[in-house]
Amino acid sequence: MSLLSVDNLSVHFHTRNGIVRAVDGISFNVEAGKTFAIIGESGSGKSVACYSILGLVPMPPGRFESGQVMFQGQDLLSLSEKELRKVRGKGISIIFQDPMTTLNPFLKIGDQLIEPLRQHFGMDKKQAWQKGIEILEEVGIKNAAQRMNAWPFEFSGGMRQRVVIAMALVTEPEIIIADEPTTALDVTVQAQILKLLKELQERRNIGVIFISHDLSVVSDIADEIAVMQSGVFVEKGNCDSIFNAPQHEYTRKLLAAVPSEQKIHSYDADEVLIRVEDVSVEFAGAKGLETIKAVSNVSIDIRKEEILGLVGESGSGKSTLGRTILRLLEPSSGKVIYDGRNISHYSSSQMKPLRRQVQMIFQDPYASLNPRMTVYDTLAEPLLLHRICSKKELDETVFALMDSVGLARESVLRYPHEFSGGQRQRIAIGRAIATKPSFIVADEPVSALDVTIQAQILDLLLKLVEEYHLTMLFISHDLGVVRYLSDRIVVMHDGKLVETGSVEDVFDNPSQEYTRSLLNAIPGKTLLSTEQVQSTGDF
Amino acid sequence: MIKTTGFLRLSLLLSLLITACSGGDTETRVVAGNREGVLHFGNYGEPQGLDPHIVTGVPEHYILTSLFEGLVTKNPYTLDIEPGVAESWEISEDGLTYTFHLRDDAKWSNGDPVTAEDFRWSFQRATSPLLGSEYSYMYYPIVNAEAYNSGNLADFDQVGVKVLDELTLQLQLHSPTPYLLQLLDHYSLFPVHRATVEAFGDATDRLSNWAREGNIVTNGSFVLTEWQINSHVRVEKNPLYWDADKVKLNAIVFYPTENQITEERMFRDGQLHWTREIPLEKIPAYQQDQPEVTRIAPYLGSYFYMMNTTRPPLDDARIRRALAMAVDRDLIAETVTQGVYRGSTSLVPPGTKGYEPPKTFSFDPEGARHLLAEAGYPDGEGFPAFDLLYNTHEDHRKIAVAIQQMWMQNLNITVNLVNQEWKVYLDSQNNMNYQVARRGWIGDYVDPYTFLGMYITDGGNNKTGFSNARYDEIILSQAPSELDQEKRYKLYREAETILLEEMPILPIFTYQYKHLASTNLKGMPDNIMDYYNWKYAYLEPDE
Amino acid sequence: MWRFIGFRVLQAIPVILSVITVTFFLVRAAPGGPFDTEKAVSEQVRAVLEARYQLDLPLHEQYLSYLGDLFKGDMGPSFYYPGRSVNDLIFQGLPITAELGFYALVFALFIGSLAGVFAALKPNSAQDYVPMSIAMVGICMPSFLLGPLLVLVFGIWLDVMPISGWGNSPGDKVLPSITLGAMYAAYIARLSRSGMLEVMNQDYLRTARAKGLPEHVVVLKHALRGGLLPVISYLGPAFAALLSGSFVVETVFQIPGLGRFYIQAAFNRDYTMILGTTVFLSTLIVVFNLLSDIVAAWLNPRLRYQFRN
Amino acid sequence: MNSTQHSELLDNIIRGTSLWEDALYRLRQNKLAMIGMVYLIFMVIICLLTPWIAPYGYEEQNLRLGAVPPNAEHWLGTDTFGRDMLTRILYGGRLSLLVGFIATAVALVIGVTYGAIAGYAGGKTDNVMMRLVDIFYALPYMIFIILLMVVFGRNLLLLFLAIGAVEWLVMARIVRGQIQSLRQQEYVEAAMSLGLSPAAIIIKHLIPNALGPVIVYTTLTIPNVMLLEAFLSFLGLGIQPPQSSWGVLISYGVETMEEYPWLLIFPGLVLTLTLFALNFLGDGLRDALDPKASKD
Repeated sequence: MSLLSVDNLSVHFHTRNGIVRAVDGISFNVEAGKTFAIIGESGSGKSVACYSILGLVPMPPGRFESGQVMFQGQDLLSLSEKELRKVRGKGISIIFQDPMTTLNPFLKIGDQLIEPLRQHFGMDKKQAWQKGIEILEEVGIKNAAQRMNAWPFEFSGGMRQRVVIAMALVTEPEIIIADEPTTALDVTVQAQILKLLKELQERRNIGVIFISHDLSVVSDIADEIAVMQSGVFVEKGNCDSIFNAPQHEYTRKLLAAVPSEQKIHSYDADEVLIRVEDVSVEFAGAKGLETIKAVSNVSIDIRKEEILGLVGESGSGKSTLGRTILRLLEPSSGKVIYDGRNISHYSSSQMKPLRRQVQMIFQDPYASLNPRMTVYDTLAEPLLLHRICSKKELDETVFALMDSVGLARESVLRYPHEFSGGQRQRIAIGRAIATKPSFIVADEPVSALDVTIQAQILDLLLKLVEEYHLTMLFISHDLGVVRYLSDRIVVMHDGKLVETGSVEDVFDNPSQEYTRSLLNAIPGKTLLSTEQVQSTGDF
Repeated sequence: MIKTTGFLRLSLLLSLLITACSGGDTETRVVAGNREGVLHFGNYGEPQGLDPHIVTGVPEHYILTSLFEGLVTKNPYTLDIEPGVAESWEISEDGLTYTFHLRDDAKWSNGDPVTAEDFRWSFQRATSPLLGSEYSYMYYPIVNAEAYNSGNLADFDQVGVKVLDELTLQLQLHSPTPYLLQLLDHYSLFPVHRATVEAFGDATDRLSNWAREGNIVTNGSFVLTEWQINSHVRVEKNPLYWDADKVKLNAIVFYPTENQITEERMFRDGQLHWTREIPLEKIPAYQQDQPEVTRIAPYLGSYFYMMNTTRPPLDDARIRRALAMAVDRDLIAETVTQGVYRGSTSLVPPGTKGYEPPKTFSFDPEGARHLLAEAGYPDGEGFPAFDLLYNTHEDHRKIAVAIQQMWMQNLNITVNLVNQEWKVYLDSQNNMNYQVARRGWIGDYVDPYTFLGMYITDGGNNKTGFSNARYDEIILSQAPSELDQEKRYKLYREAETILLEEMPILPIFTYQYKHLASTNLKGMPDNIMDYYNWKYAYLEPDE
Repeated sequence: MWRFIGFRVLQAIPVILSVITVTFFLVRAAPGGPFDTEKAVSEQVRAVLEARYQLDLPLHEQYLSYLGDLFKGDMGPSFYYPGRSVNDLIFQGLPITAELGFYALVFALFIGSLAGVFAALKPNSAQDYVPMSIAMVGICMPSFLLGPLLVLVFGIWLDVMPISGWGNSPGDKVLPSITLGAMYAAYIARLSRSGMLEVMNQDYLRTARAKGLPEHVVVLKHALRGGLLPVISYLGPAFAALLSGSFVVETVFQIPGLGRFYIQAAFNRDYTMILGTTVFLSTLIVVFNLLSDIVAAWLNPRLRYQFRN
Repeated sequence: MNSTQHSELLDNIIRGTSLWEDALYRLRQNKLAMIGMVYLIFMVIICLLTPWIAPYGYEEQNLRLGAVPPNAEHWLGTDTFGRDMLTRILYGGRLSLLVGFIATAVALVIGVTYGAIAGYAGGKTDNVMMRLVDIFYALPYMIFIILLMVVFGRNLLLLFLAIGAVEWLVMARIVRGQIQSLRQQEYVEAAMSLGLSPAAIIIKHLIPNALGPVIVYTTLTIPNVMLLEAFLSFLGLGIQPPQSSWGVLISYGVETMEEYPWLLIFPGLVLTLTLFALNFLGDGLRDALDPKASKD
């Protein structure tokens, strides 16, 4: 018998804009020791489906329209809040996405870890503490007894996620819901966490519901997969059938969007546009107590009309370097030479004429657009500022820009919040190319986007690079994306340059240990090799 | 769940807190005071200090009269002079020489005898130019006192203060001063204990600590025992006082009650026997419900507006008179001030030791309009708006608002009210930077001169620009040398008539003081000086 | 840690010095001097008085001599109370005002955070609106109205509370503390409400609920600390404001505190006293801001950790 | 922003709902806020019309009548001068609202400008500017007011300045905090990378997004300003009798609250209601303007 069986579950939200069918009649079973994965893009309802069965979705505005969720012989939907509390954290635990925010910053790790034990088993503190140490050791935290007394901020992201996992396991639940548990982590850490999860699951014979948007990750871990779109399972099956014989249009689209190993752009250039010479960047720490060296002694050349991929995990200093090249930050030492001019210490007025030629695209399309400006205003701002066109031509120029980034002209007077993430990124790209720049820094421009959208935006960027003869510094933590797009690759780690070379050299022949570990950690190896053939890219 | 229990607990807690702290059943301060003979006295403000030669205020006055005693003192019922440190005295025929015989049992609170030399030394100190006593003018009737005080005379021996023997003191005056004995009861002429003063610094050191709790040595019916600044001053019966048998109170506690409303509530709550004031609005209720505690009686003080006679349009006496005649004083007194001020048409309050001021005008809107027309403003047309200045105080505001409206109604004149914080207001007055300003004057002693002396040409307290040769002549030379009271008053009447014809000031009210006084408190009768002799005061215990 | 404190103290010096300078010249520029009285004072007497208090010196000399004395810890003699030094007066009033301020703050903290937390638990319900509306009135109810009102109700009508004094009769500290604290209680209520609302949306509360913890544990153990953090940072400035803003309450309740000295000094043009209280209070403001930063840092484990290292 | 120059091409374009319009919509959904707004508008209209609708003149005395409780002739009673309270409250409202709104506006303009500059500049500039605020904070306000009054004489303009002069300090601190956190936003960085001048960034990108808390604080400031005005009038700056304002009426009312409670209750009530209206409207606006709210 299944550990958990969900039958025809529907959760609707009653909002002032009408009813949102967040979850609409889904059914699935979770078996002991197996992983059931739900894959879908943001807003598909995958998280609501899982949280609602534990009563963690606010009702109202949410409401169960139908369904039955059988667990340990009782229907979870019919339980009172008090009875549900006995299931939460004991029978079914949850691992949340972002380990940086799921732990209470004001409580010690140990206190948080033993809470479920004390709550559900009424253990005394000493006993629970001992158990907490054991479980911490099990998830691979060294010096567990000491670390119990540490604060969350003293842990790295990966370590925190281990703590969160430990917290979920400490009561020996039958089911764990893992909601994008690795999305916020670096690739190398992601690989470790996935491995850990798999081990624990096998050791304890736990049923796992694994929620993710990432096909590659899911392909590594899932036994059964459901593809969810707009609250409905469009396709359900085992790994093999989903990846090799997708039935539904949407599934195929998802698969197609995974960047292939094929290199798309290729440009051989030798004229140097930007030279970074021995640049270091330091920040003053909190309250002027210490200085943090974000970039140390980095030298790179960026050649005209090439796409240079800058790869590194979080904290590697790649964004700081990008901003320093654009002179949004001032280097503490070293030189930034743009087109023969040393701009390292240009004042903002000296920089102004140059700003027209160098632009930036940001990671988060939600944060990079002023919420109170229409598309028109956002796009017109650089045009007017740098006198790209006369006022008479302004409308036409704005429309032309919208055309080239693939935005409908009708939406010119709309505001950012009325657009999806992908559309917003198009607006941001439109703003960046408005001045017809020669150099763009793209800082993780697709990492906040859903996979299908990601592919579209990457294609748009490629198209623009060719059309405008752009030089681009493409910053990303995603090796797949970088390989797909770049001519050359620079790898950074801990503020230092680790490796540079052509895409082929770096991927096929990494010279540094760190680069190799990065490459090994890329998820979905199987997926890439099997599905290579199909990526004809019809979108 | 949480909500209800939480709020329930909270309110329980609060009510517990309240009942725990409840002072409902405990004995009030007044009841305890009645039993123990301790008077709780609302004293208006915190005393600046207790050095009688330095301080200037009213709150200090009431404390100092309990701590010190001058040559003579007054009977609170009749205001007649009674013996103080001097048990008897003689006045020469010409009224220029006063000889005082000090009692031999008068003692300082440390046991030292009070001698004639103590007085001489004290008078020298008070008039010393180095001390800068603001009340030194009280000594000016004495021969050469003014010269010594202003530094023109270095030798105090030439001042008319002579020690004839240890217990005999003689004062020489330069002109007969009928109110001299009254002056001697003013705290600026009280003796101070030389050894104590000199123990804490130079005799003329204003910053000396000698007059502080623990240091001060006094000769009055009470001694200082506690002085907590802004909280209270406590004085207790002085066993060494020569007339200690007559002193009935065991202690007096003076409270600085600047806030009238608080003061009244303290009275109601049984914390005070006596208040300095009654808020105007409370008067009708008190008069109706508790007339026995409501003490309203005439006071030797005038409430008037002064006018800047140097600035048009108020440089025209007709206009000043018109303004005066357009004010219905009685109506305001009766309504706005709840009857605690009395309408007045003179500077000197009536009944000042038999002096009856002249009456030169009355409320007469018709006549006022006539005068205004004569001055060139028929129906107030074209009359420039002017400012009426008063210092920030509720009562002044109320009166000004009423008068403003009367001038509007009766004369069609627009007046802007301007209130200023006390020191700013004084500054405006001193610089004659005003048009019409509220002013009050309390007599230092019962004699018309204390009022009329203000308006001599360029007098320090004149501040109106008023100048009249005849007036100066009467006040400065004729009246002071006139021994006969009838004739002197006649002269004063002539002077005041000039003043009221010229009208640099616009009389409005005679003050009445207003106190709330516990019915247990006896021996503090109404009198025109609002004078209390602490020897007479006593508390009747409750049954 | 010590470096941080030292840095902040160094920063405070120019601030306080500027306050002294501006105040010094400001008070002397205000019309009406310390020795103006209703009765005319002779030139002679005035000259003696001015010489005694060094007012006859050129302004810059007065200023330098004041600074010199201040540096030695002497705030000079009071112009209004002969024979009393400003130091004496301040240290006589301070303990009382500090005590009053402390009670007021405790009251404000207790009532305010209680109301704020309750309101935040059920936003946009009666449980939110009622305490928040009371808080709103509290903010705008001036103490010159609240004080007499409380006295009237509890002191006169119900006769359960003493109506004036400080430490003379049991319970006479209750009404003044409430009067003074009311406004701050209201601010704290609003602060803690928004702080709690912010925290209630945090992911870690979802984690706590997912562990199966009952709601009161979620609120008390997990939400309260972060939610009340803004209140903690507010306490320092609030206490400084309580000390300098207590004069109305002190007047209404006849309390011999520092606030009453301050206001009287301004009315009396007691130059040294105005300066003394201003310097003293601005120093207090600086000190309490610093203290509340330290406390907030101490409550925030991350900052505490940084300081320790 | 440049909507005036849109050519006819734009005529048949779907106009988006701006955050402002969106906010307005959400505001309309908020019943309490709407009640508050309606009340305020009603108050403003009434006060504007006062000279025509007031039953008596505001200075019209009837000393013999004195203070009487509400009756048919005087709906809200009369004060001790026999002046009609309804009339005085209406006239008082004109001044109170005027002072409240204008002085707050002064504080708003100075505070927002100052706070925005300090918050944007950061570092040393910020430090110096905020220390300056500290200095202002510590100055003896009463002396300062007295001085202002004497140097510049008495007029309403000065009153606005005097009130604005204190209130802007807090406003500046709030705005600075807001701007400091907004500064980290990517769209500000984007604007910098476009080469926009700091002034343009502050005006176009930062201030409009910092308005939420500013609005809330503003609604709290207005009643404070009204009461501060009463205090200043008491000191002699501001409104002189027979004119009046709510704050002044209340401070008179306090003194006679036992004898003539209606002199306190009615002005107090009207001020409290205005306060609630402002607060509901302010909270409503804050919620409505919260960009987080518009994502749903």
